[in-house]
Amino acid sequence: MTSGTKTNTVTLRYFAWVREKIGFAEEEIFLPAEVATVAELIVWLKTRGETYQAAFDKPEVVRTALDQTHARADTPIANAREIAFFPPVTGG
Amino acid sequence: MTSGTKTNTVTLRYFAWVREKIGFAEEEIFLPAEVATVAELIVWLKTRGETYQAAFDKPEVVRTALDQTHARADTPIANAREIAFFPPVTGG
Amino acid sequence: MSIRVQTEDFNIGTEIAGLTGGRTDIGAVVTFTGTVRGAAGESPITSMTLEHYPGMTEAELARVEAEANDRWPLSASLIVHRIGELHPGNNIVLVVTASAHRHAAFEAAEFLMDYLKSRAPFWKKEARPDGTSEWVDARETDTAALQRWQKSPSKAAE
Amino acid sequence: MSIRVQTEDFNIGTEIAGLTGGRTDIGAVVTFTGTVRGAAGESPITSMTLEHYPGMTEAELARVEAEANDRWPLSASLIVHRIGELHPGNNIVLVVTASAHRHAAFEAAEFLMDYLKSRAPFWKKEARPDGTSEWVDARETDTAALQRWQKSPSKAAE
Repeated sequence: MTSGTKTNTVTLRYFAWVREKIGFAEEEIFLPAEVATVAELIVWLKTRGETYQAAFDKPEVVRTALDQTHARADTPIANAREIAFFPPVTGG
Repeated sequence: MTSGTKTNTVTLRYFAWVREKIGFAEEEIFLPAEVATVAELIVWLKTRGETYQAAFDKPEVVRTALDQTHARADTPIANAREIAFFPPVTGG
Repeated sequence: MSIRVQTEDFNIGTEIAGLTGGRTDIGAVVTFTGTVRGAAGESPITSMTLEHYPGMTEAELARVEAEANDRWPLSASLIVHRIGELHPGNNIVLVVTASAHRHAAFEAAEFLMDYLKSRAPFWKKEARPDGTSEWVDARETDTAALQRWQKSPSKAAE
Repeated sequence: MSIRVQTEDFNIGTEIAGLTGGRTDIGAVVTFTGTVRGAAGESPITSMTLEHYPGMTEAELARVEAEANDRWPLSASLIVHRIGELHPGNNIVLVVTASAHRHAAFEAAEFLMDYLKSRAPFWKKEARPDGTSEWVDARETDTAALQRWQKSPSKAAE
């Protein structure tokens, strides 16, 4: 693997209503080389079908974690192994 | 009893180190007619002996309650039945 | 709304259950427990004796609790204060506040403790290992703690 | 410093005893208990199901607890959060903070709850008597509650 050709496998995880709209809790994907940030990943996921379009209909509402740490839309995905999408948290 | 001649009997109560300096917890006194406020009562009590002088050596430190309600030095004694003297409180 | 002054210890779980048991309108319960520390600054203490002013204590605590209930929408509240001889590690005071929302419960509990510490007629005497004992001095910081409640009923709204 | 995520209930008295038992350096213990209310606004609820993100939950709670310990001189702290199906009146979350002095214990407990509510990956779904269920919306006020901690570590010092 040479730098510049990203073909990382990453695990995507979905929680709460994001999970319900996608239809499953977890999947493995090959991250396309042109996807560098969280926002770009969401744009790419929405090309994959209606369930993704429904889940990310209002992408500003969906929260993201990279390797179990909160991230923002402009956070670079870099070498994250696990990327999670979920609604604003409501515990406590 | 005509108004202007106050000869009320009041109960004085002492707590914590005020009680220890006075030497007892409670006494009944006839309130002299010229004693109208808490500050005046303290001045009068200090004429009654060394133990009172010791207890009220720094009268600004001693707190007062009239009929179980916090009072200040300039509070009129009026018809209070029970007057208590004690240090600043330290509960909790 | 309940107040007790007692020599015996209290059980926090039992007190909470007594306030909230069977209710479903409460979303937040805050408790504060004050305990006897084994040292006052550098000096170890062997015991602490709490004196109070029977009658006025209950009246002041009731006033303080009524004031908290005026300021915050409390579902329930409780103040228990012990008197007599206590030892390091023992409980001294318990305040419990319950409300639909957490900020009301937190603020009311802090308010009750700040007011109790500055207005309720309790006095502590600490006994030292050498056999001497001394009345605890009131702390300036406790009076300062009161002042922040005089501006606004809600810190969360600041 | 301790964190647990569990389906079973907790006992507040037992948890406090576990943190403070045998210690004489603690003067103040604050607990916060969050419970399931029987109604969300006007709508009654029959149960509430809590989902979480295993792994990240524990990591976030540990970060939040470490941050509280950096800000206040805590003697001990504990966060317990339940998951799974809960019913009105049931406990959801317990935060316990212990310190030599009361303001540190109060502020740290409030801070832990504010951060937990905005950062720990838990989600609530409420079931209604008609058989429908709905994910709870995050509240703006919880985000606002966080902001006051960004100015100063101590409200008492303001």
